[in-house]
Amino acid sequence: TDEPGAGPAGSPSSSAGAGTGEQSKFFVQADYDAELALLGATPTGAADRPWEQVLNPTMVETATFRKAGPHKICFSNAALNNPWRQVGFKTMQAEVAAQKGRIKEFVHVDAEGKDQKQIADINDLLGKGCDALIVSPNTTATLTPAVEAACKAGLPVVVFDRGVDTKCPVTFINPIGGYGFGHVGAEFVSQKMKPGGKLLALRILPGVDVLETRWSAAKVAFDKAKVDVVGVEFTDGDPAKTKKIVDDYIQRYGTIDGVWMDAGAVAVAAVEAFQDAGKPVPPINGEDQLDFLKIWKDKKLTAIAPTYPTYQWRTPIIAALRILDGQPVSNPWKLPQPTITQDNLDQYLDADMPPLHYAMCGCTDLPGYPQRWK
Amino acid sequence: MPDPPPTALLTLRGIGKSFLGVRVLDGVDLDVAPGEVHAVVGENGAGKSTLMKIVSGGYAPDEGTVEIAGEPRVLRGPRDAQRAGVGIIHQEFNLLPERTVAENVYLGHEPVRRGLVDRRAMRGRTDRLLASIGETTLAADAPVGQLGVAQQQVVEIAKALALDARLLIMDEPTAALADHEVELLYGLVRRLQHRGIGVLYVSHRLTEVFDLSGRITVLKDGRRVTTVDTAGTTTDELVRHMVGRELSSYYPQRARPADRGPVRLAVRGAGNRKLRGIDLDVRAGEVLGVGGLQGSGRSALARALFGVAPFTTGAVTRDGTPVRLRSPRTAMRAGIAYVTEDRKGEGIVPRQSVLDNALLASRAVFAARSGRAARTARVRDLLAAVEVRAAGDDQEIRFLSGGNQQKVVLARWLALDPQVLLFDEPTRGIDVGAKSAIHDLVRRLAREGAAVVMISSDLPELLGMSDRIVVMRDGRIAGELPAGATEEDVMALAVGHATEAER
Amino acid sequence: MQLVQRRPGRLLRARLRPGGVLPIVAILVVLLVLVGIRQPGFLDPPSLMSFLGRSAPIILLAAGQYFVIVSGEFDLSVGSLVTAQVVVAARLIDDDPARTWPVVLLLLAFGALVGLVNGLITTRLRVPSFITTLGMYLILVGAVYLWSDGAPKGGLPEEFRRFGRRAVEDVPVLGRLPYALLVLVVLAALAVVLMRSDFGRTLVAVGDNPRTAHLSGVPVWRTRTAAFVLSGLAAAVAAILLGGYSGVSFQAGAGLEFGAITAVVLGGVVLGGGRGSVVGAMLGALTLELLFALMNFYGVSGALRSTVQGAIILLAVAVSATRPSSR
Amino acid sequence: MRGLSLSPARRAVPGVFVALALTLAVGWLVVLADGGQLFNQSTTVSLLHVAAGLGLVAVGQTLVILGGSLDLSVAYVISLSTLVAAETMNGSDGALLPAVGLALAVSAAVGLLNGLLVTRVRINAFIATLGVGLLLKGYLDSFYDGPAGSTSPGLVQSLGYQRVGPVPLSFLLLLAVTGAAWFALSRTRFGHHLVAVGGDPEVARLSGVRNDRVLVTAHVLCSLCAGLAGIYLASRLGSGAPRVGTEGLYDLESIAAVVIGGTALAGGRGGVVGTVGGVLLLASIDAIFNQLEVDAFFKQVIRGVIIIAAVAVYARRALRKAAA
Ligand SMILES: Nc1ncnc2c1ncn2[C@@H]1O[C@H](COP(=O)(O)OP(=O)(O)OP(=O)(O)O)[C@@H](O)[C@H]1O
Ligand SMILES: Nc1ncnc2c1ncn2[C@@H]1O[C@H](COP(=O)(O)OP(=O)(O)OP(=O)(O)O)[C@@H](O)[C@H]1O
Ligand SMILES: O[C@@H]1[C@H](O)[C@H](O)CO[C@H]1O
Ligand SMILES: [Mg+2]
Ligand SMILES: [Mg+2]
Repeated sequence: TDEPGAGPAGSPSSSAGAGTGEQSKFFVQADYDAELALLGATPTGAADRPWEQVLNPTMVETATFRKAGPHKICFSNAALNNPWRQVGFKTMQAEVAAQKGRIKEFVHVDAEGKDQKQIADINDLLGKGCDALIVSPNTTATLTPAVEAACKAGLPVVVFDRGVDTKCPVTFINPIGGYGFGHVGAEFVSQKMKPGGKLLALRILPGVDVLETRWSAAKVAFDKAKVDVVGVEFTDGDPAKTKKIVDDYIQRYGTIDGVWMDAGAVAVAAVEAFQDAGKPVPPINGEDQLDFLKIWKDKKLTAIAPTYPTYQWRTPIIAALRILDGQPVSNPWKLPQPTITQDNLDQYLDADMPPLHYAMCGCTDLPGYPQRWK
Repeated sequence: MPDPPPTALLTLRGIGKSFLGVRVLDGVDLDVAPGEVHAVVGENGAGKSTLMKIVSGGYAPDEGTVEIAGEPRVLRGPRDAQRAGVGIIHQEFNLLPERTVAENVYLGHEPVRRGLVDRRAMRGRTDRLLASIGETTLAADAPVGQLGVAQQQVVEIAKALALDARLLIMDEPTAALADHEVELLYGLVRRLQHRGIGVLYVSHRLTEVFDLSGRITVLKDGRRVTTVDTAGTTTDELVRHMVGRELSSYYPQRARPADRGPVRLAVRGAGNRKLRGIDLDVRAGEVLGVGGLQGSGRSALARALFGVAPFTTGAVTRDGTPVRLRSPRTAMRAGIAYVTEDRKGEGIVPRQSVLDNALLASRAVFAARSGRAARTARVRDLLAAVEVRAAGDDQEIRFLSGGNQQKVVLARWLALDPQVLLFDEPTRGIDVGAKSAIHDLVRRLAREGAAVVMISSDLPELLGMSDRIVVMRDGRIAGELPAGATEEDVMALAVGHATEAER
Repeated sequence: MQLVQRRPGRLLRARLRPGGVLPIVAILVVLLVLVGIRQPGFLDPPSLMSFLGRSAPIILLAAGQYFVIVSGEFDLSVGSLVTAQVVVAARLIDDDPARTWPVVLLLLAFGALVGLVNGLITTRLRVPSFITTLGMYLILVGAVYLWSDGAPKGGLPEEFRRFGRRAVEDVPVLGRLPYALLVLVVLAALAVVLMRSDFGRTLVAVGDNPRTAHLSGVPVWRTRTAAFVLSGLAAAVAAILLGGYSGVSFQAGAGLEFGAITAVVLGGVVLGGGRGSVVGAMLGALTLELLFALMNFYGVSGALRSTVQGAIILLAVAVSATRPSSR
Repeated sequence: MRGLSLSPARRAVPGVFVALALTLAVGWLVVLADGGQLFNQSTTVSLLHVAAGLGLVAVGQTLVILGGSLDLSVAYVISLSTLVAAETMNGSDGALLPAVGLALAVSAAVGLLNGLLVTRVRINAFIATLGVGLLLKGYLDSFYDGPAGSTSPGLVQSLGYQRVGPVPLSFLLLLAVTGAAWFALSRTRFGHHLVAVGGDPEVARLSGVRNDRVLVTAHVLCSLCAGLAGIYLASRLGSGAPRVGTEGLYDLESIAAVVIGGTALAGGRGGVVGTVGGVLLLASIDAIFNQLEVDAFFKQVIRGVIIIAAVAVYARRALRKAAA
């Protein structure tokens, strides 16, 4: 039968350590509903410039911030510690280069993933005569006071990627978000895998809000589809650890029928674990990193790649300049969040770019492409 | 054994102790009366230090009882012993080089005022303590690391006295002292005695034992052989108890002029930061004694000849060939060996086996010279020849007594067939039996053609062993004496007129 | 030499005293039994071989770390060195199979060079190795990110990856023999031989009492530097195997230094030097890897793993740390 | 000879302050040439805030290192302390004192565990505190998805953001803690005994020092300092943060600061004043590089070089002193 738990393979042991566990503290039903609704929404603006598009815009006035250029724009960055952020930051720098005439100085401070350093950085930037401040917060809750202090200083503040718990910034820019990401992958995998099959969920690490929301949406999807989630493991983004975990799960359960993950960094490692064990690669999701897209195509996987596009790093520069022009901007500024599927896979593959490049960079029209990203 | 005096300060009954299954002490009884100096003697490894550490709380006995002033005590640590009025001068230094004299002296019982360490009081009391033992040049706030060995010994003594102990244990307190300092110590011990303090005195120097003690307990293989009144015994009898056989009290025969071969090692006008104008010839077949006061530069000379702290000026030739002794390795390649004075710090590799310790130098420098098996066999023979006492050659050397460790170190160097041997206080802390074995060995090496340089603070030994003696003072060679010189001759050169004037 | 007293067999004594391998073997056996109960298939030769193969890098790192630790030092830079090596390899090979062997040689040279620098700074400039290698760790991580602009480039071709990923298949009895395991067996044997050699003995002596060693003619700084070079080489081999096993990433070596040190200590080697065996160190690493697999098999929740790991390490070290009473 | 003149044990101003002065002078010039200002108010405030956080941990770390031990669990203790404090306060000023007390008590308990493992169970400090760190990591990972609790507004306004001129209150707190630690080291029996245990445990033991007690106390104090750093961070972040300690690399950086400050890693020599110098040096390098917008990875390389170089200079001086 296909009933989980009926056959010897689905013995009590498999359900013992399994299941999706408690829902994350980060899960907010209203946000979840809103994001899922956005997945179907149509953005305003030119489709070939998704970084300028907005989903469900709600415009705010910015006339008070109007100022003559050229401007000094300051950026407090949470970190540059992974390829996603590297690609994004290069994209942002290229955008600054593209707006050369309007930006006289671009100051970038890297908090190296430390909350307390970013708080100090923001404080420091406030003394530097910036015309606008862009913040990509390291942690939502803990950076809130610092961002509030920046708002109070009177200059326009633009927050993107991860958010803050305050409405004071002029706008908050990000794509649809983690619920959307997690949901898309989970829906796909649970539909494609064999009914009653066993799913392994791979997470990078606990406690990062953008990642927690991804898992919490996936959990909802799996619970609804009654998927037998046999393990939820943290990989630290380490491919070796990932391979060992997947290998041991294949051993323990004979086979694994679906793999979901909250970020694409270890997707290739997970695929390889199946290859090396001589097992077929089950339905799986990754992200828009080129190494995954390539193995997907080469090995004809059943796969999907939800994205958290790096083109969102262009938008804060554009937004800041619009604000300094006194033009209205949308707050929040929700960017579209495309999904790479079997159908559009070829359009994103690019053999000339490095394996850890992100396909969704929206950077092909920017100065210095492709050299800057290589 | 005579009945314990009714007022015994310390009474030990049936003390037993084993380390890793090896019985080190077995049913030892001992007592000390107030005002008594009670000497404990025995061969290396007889268990003297272990017994002393049991009384001072350093080790817990496996069996037996300790009574202090008639009260049974379970000493859970050195602190308990201090509380009970027991102070100890350890055989090995127990000082912190980074800390000052005062901080060392009062470590563990710093004077406090209103809960805070009273540094002024600490310095003042240290000064008074030092003065009371005749030491006036030593500053209470000097870091101990800057002091010479003798001064450190003085600090160690002051540290024990600072406890105001009723019972003071001295485990080879004179091993590092020169004669005039030993005199000071004598005075001190007598004063303590008058104040009714009991003293347990451990020494290999039997003269001291006879000079100071009222009774003597002899230990052998962890058992008490006897306790005798000092007045009623003789050196010979004591030695017989210790070794279980008669020992000749003579030094081995000196080299005849005809036995002396060519100059093995010649030094001309050499010096470094600690030494100046050193001229020296050492011939095959002779034992060249080096005398001098503490800090006169004797060890510095040995260290220069062995390339540890090389000469920076002058010239050295080995068998007529000029050599630059830049490091121990170069010295060893030139056929030189060096037995250091600081056995614990520089002589042994404590947690390695006896065999590994003995093989260390051959492995390090002459690895390719002979087959492994042959080399090991050779070293085993040498260990047997120097009569190392151990549970096996795989025993960690730190569990051996000091004297036996020294023998292992000797075997290490003998394995290299050195032509020049530098001995720095080779019999310090070594029992009579082993001492005469080492003397014989040194002489035999010379007879077999080695040139031997022997530094010793033990004047009878220096005079008895040397074919010639150079005496050092202030980093120079103050003069040379032929065989047959007297202690007075050595001291006259060692002290010199300049030093006289300084005092 | 005179025997004071006969005691139990010399071999048993050597194994039992601190630094001996008996405790770690006992722990390993317990874990194997636990795995056997839960996942009997794991002990089938082919799967056991795969497990050993994938554990080879950390075992080699532990062996490398052992040389440094037993000589009285630390090497905190090995994790970052592994990362740097993997990233460098990917960029230099850039998916071109023909460059595999030259790059392998280059990695070995690079590993040796980093070890040499660590060793020279520690021994000649007298910087405590904890600090030297901590600084080197920062330098390597920073430099490799800097060099690759924060994202590894290039790629590792199959030729390179096969060392860490592939196996000789269809071997009688064993089923398969991962290349990594072959490398491990050869290098482990070399390590054992090395530790029995004069070099090995003097290395331990240096860790135990460097002054005595120096005065006995041991070239202390050269010996210690050699230990760092061995550690660097071990890291290079580990990087080649790890890069092969799982491909290029910045995470390749993250945290491996602590893993290796923990393994070495688990194996009964004393931090501070002078005691312990290389076999113990390697068994310590194997034990740690087995512990992780065990947690996978028993489904210990991802978040709780560190707790379990921490508790087991403390327990194991506490058990094997029981020394003869010093008083 | 006997009358030879001996220098008294000077506890000189550690060389790290020379390095600090040099760094600041050069940094000031370079930043000036770059068109910036190193010592403007906001930069100075930021610098002192960074120093305050690291400094509190490093002072505690100094104590255990002086005693010949080490604490690799501080990063987790910091995180734990922010959470205990913020969750107990839960946004109300009323719970401020109990929350601070509870955070410190929990930290002290971890220190006690570290101390007992090191002394009683005789596990090497490196492994013992690494193991305890893993225990705490497991707890934090399983029970916290992210920031939790809310720091009392009073604490945020005072310890978190209050300052006297350009000097944050938190830096004054660091100075006070440093002063207290300095006093404890030089004027209490505990301090004398701690340095002795670090210098040579056997000598200390045979001199009647209760080594175990001294070391356990040092570990408790170290954890208390880490706990205090956690409370400070909670006051900066407005909530508890389960990963703030590890992200801040407080374990390795605190050890680096201690050693740069001239304390011997092996124990027995050094002090807290040098440590504060080390902390200020690291924070100044950060501030200067921030001003110059130096790439974070390049900065890391430089930091590595400086840590090694600083210690190499000490080693050189120690060698010369030993030779003199
Ligand atoms: N173990 C050692 N380590 C470093 N230096 C030493 C050592 N032993 C001796 N020296 C150096 O040699 C110097 C010269 O004094 P030296 O020890 O030679 O006097 P000495 O006459 O040999 O006295 P002693 O009888 O104490 O050996 C000492 O000041 C010391 O610096
Ligand atoms: N901590 C220890 N562990 C194991 N064995 C020990 C230990 N301390 C001493 N021994 C052994 O106990 C025996 C007695 O040693 P002890 O130091 O008491 O001798 P001793 O009479 O003081 O000798 P010496 O005259 O050489 O100082 C020796 O065989 C020694 O090897
Ligand atoms: O913030 C970013 C993004 O959310 C990305 O998806 C993963 O890396 C994180 O650093
Ligand atoms: Mg003794
Ligand atoms: Mg000497």
